Amino acid sequence: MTGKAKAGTASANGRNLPFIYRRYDHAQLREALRKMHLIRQFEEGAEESYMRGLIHGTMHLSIGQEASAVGMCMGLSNEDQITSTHRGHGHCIAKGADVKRMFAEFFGKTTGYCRGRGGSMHIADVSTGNLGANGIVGGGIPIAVGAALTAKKLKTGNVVMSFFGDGANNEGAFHEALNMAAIWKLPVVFVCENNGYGMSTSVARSTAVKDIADRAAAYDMPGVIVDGNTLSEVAEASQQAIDRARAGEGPTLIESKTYRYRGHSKSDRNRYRSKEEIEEWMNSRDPIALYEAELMEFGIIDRAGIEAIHDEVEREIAEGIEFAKQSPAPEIANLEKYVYTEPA
Amino acid sequence: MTGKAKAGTASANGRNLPFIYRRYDHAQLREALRKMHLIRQFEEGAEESYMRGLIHGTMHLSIGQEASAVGMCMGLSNEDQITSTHRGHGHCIAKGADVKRMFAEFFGKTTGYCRGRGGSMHIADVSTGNLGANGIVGGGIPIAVGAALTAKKLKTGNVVMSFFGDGANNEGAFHEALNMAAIWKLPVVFVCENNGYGMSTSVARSTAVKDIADRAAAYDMPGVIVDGNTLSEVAEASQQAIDRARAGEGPTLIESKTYRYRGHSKSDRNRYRSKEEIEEWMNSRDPIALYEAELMEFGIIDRAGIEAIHDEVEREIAEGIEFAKQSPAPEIANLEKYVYTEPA
Amino acid sequence: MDAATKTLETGTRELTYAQAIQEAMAIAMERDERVFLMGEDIGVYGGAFQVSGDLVERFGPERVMDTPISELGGAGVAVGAALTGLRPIFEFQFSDFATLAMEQIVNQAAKMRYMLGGAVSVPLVMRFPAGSGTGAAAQHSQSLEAWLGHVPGLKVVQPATPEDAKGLLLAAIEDPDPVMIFEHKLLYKMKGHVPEGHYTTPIGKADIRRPGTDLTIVATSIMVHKALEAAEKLAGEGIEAEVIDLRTIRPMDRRTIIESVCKTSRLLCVYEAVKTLGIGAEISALIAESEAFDYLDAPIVRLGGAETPIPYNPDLEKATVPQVDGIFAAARDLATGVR
Amino acid sequence: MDAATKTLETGTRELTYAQAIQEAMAIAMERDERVFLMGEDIGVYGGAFQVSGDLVERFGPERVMDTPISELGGAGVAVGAALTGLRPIFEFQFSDFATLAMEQIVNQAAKMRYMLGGAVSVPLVMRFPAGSGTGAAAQHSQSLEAWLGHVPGLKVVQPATPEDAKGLLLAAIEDPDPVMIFEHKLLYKMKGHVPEGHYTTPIGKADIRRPGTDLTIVATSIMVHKALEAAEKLAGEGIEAEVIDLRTIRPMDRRTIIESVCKTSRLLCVYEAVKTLGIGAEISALIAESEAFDYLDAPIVRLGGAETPIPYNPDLEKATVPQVDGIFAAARDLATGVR
Ligand SMILES: Cc1ncc(C[n+]2csc(CCOP(=O)(O)OP(=O)(O)O)c2C)c(N)n1
Ligand SMILES: Cc1ncc(C[n+]2csc(CCOP(=O)(O)OP(=O)(O)O)c2C)c(N)n1
Ligand SMILES: [Mg+2]
Ligand SMILES: [Mg+2]
Repeated sequence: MTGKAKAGTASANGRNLPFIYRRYDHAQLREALRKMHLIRQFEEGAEESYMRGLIHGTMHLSIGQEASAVGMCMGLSNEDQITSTHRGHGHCIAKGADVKRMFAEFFGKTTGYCRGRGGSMHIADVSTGNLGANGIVGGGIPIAVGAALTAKKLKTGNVVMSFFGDGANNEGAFHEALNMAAIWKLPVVFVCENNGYGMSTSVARSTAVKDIADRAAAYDMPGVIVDGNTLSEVAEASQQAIDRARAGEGPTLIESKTYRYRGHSKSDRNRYRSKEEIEEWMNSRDPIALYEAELMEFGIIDRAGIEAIHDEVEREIAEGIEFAKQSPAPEIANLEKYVYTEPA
Repeated sequence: MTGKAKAGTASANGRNLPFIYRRYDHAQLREALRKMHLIRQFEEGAEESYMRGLIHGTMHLSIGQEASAVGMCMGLSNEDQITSTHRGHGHCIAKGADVKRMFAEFFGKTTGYCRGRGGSMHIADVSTGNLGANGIVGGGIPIAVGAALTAKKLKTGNVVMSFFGDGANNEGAFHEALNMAAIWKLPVVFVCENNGYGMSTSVARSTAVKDIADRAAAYDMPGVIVDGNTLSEVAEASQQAIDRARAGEGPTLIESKTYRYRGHSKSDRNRYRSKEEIEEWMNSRDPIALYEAELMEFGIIDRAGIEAIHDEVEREIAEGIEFAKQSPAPEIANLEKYVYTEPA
Repeated sequence: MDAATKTLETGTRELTYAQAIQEAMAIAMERDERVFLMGEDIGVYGGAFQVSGDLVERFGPERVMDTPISELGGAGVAVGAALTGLRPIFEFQFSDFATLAMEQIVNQAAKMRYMLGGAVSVPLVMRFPAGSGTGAAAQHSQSLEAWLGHVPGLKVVQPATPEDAKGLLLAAIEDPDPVMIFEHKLLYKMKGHVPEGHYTTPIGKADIRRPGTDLTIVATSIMVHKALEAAEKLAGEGIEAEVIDLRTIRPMDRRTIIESVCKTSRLLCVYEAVKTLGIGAEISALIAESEAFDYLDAPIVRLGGAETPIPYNPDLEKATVPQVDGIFAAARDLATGVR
Repeated sequence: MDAATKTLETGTRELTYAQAIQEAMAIAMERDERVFLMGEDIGVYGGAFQVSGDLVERFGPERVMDTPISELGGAGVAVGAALTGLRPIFEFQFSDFATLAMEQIVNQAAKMRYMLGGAVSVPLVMRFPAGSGTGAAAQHSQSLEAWLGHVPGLKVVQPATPEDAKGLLLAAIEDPDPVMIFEHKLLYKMKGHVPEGHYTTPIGKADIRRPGTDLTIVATSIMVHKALEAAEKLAGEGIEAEVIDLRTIRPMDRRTIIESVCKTSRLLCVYEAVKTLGIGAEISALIAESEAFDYLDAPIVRLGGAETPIPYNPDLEKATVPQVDGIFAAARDLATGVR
């Protein structure tokens, strides 16, 4: 397993390059960067829209966790599926969703992915294999195992990836689902995005083990720790787990150590962690900055190229918000539509 | 930890004697044998009463598992508490309950421990620290953790022991409860009585790990395996865990490997295991036979002494059944009594 | 239960309720590869109530899947499988254990389609052996159908006869949405006519089991048989009760009940679950707010379970839920104006 | 909500509903060492709705215990603690997550005393932030009180005002049996008079919030305020509605409702939960089977939530549950005989 090998140790001359530089061509590597920017700017755009009262309810931003979302999904096809969490915008974009329809959903419009019924917490794009965010911590884990059961039974060759947080690892659903995936050797990858806190409760206060990956042993599956802010490490561990799953060798638990910059949700007073801690992560471990530095070091992109991506993303976000604004709201008369499957 | 050390290797000259011979005097050792007989004959008596239509419903017999129940409870006082399972007669007797009132309960009488409201599946004797059997697999595990929280908060010095089966170890409640006990360092001992099957489903088919004790690592607590049919091994592991808990060092998970002779419950066709397997356990690993042989080898009891115990127990059982038969049934008018606490 | 059984013997071939369910599952598995069974001890053990019986021998352990004792996770696996193209039939060993899986049933299965704005369906069937009468006490005897009846996105049925047990199950399997089936444990051994081969009983349609003019008795599950027995006794006193088998709790067949009450002017609801907030509350309320209100000649009477957990002692246990004599007496008083 | 708020301003000191709950918890913890709080993020975070606020600073983390995200286990720990001598107050972060803990609530807490023939008590309080209106969509907006109202062994309350939130909570903490408290999230910031110091509001007693003669409106939780607002508008049209705040769902105060309906002859039930099998079904049924039946001049009308999960879009969300205008219209039609 990739363990704690550092991407920085790689040399530019080929052999010892970090995983992604061996696996993907430059266009793909730039596309990964674009997606990371897209996630960040999407969330910044959503945050701003929320502040301006265009989005209501609450939302959970994953700013700071972009490498984890993008890296984990790099080895997945559109047919492969994911289940996601309340903090699911990044997964949704990484898996290929269109930010237009995501914004439209947040604005509660009929053009949204959930026709305005779901909002941030239920964002989903089934067409790119995202079975949905989930408002219930741990709720998606057994569902992913069920999707993997389908893959195995129907021999589709698909892999399912289940994202969840460190807090979710203390839910019974985690335990039951991992056990079943293991005994039935299902093609599923469990990704615990450990950002240090379940809402306000640190892993140290909530979880009996130091590394959540250590719990993999209780299900006789590999447990892997990656630096979730280093794209290549994430992508490499993910690819190994995906390959293993696709080969019929069963599930893997990956713990992706990362950090969220924003509060848990819109009601967070941030009393449970220090400013210094947050700044340390933002200043020296930002996943986008780390990846950009690497890309430049390896001569894959230059400053201007990065700026071009940034600007292109900015336009995409602005267009997405505009699309959402212009889209129609659902009609009250349709309130009870979609509760049941309408006869064709 | 006691691991797989065999009691048979002990020599009679003192030092290397198995744990219980160092810890307990002869009267106590004979009392342990009496309790094992009491459990077995109680269950045989209950089984016969069931066959004769005196007891209705269903019941789960623990015949074959007597050393586990008795050995685990040897180090507990009346103030220490246990939570038990659907297969809980042995625990109840080991903890000190009166078989008279147990039979009365099975016969649905007001003199029963639950006044005829609970039956076999809810047998409890709060006065000896048994908080109750439980009809929900895994249901008692978090309750035991709660009782341990009381012990810690009120500084009672008590220890709580939670019995459950191998099947229960795949319930979410197991996971959540063990994690909380660990992070709060509560005085609780988790005892998984692994009799090879959860109803018809073998551990191999239901559980991703071979030894359930291995799951202790996921909660950063010691995991201990004992031969559940060897009284001394059971008592030794239990005592260590109790001492640890009482010293404030937190929980332990003990896996007690044992076997049930009877079917799961009264509806079992026994299709999931072989006659040979059952006979092998009955003939060469019977916990009562093993303990009797040891007691005789060490000169603590002779054949006549054993027979005296057997006969005494037989009388106690007969009296218990008679008591139950003679006891009054609840009045229908009292149907809704005990739903709420009546004003004093 | 003789009277009740007799009214069902309209055909030739008799099966038990359990056999009828098993036959439905076998037919569905033969017709549709995507259908499979999940549950605890449904394989070689045949299920706690021998409902799956020997199906594992016919269809193999991949389609008759024993799960670990993990109700929440197991239900979630079933939801995920249904969401992605399979048609799971999930058996709870006792309906009481659904308390462990309410999250997946209510937050996920029931709401997934709605939350995703119609992008998915969850064609899931769950079976819940329910009810008291087996001496299994408070944690193995509950009737919790009202909980699920309160949840939009679910359909909830309670077949009372072997014929409906098969027909409603086949309808449930073919339904695109999650259908919850509450089966009364005491019915499993009950025999009745069951048509051969494939057929479905419509979800959402009540059945008038016995026409009558003097009062309407709406009953569910095993209470249908007790009500029919009481109705026979009532006939002996010249009182003709119309007995309606509700069959589906959600969506409820308002029309059939309303029309019956408009005709008889009196309504008795009989159900085993705890009286307060049980299904009878809904039936009563729907009549009280309907046009049938103006036809009512007497208060609407509910006979439900006592306000207590189910006790172990068999006499107490029986006293907890409506019995034939109690139904008879309540119906007679209602029909003859005694209050 | 102005009109409603005004009717509550009978005293001097005003607190929000959330502050009132916090004060009750503080008083109880000061009076009784055995009382402590358990829940997710109730410590330094102060609770998802800031109900525990800074209590952890006053009482320390041992008495304001953050739990892992483990609802089933956490509830079970609370049950075990209550069973053995402590008095836990367990907070679910959202009532929706009770779906994960129904096993411990329903099979254990509610039944333990009964199953053990009276040998134990379970003095447990659970708090459930409930209801819609926050834009949190289907899995964070449910009103599930009817489920627990259906369970003997539990007591279930729904305070509508800051004063009752405090009084009912103190009563719950002192009650020897498990008491479930459903708090509407939109009420947390509502202000009202709250008496100082220790007092209790009796569990099982409804409150007539506004006397009237033309119809009875029985409402629960936030709907009490909407009903009061509607009643003011009705008064403008010469219709005097009597508004009853049910306050306790189990055990229900039949007497107060029956007497009111005997006086007004018309009944409207208003509740936010899904209409079918919600609390209004029980209120309707209890009147329809009571002596008040003979006094009824019109069908019993229920206004409950739509038969749908709670949608995200704010306009849809509002349309899902009863609002003042709808209550006004339904009450006017009922009082004036329009059907
Ligand atoms: C079953 C359940 N319990 C509690 C919550 C409330 N809640 C939402 S997110 C959250 C913290 C989750 O922490 P983690 O799994 O680490 O994910 P993160 O928010 O850090 O991404 C909590 C407690 C919930 N949504 N579902
Ligand atoms: C939550 C729950 N699920 C299922 C059952 C049905 N059931 C009762 S005992 C049992 C097997 C339990 O196996 P194990 O924990 O190994 O205990 P054993 O019976 O072997 O002593 C099952 C499935 C139950 N009572 N509770
Ligand atoms: Mg986290
Ligand atoms: Mg076992």
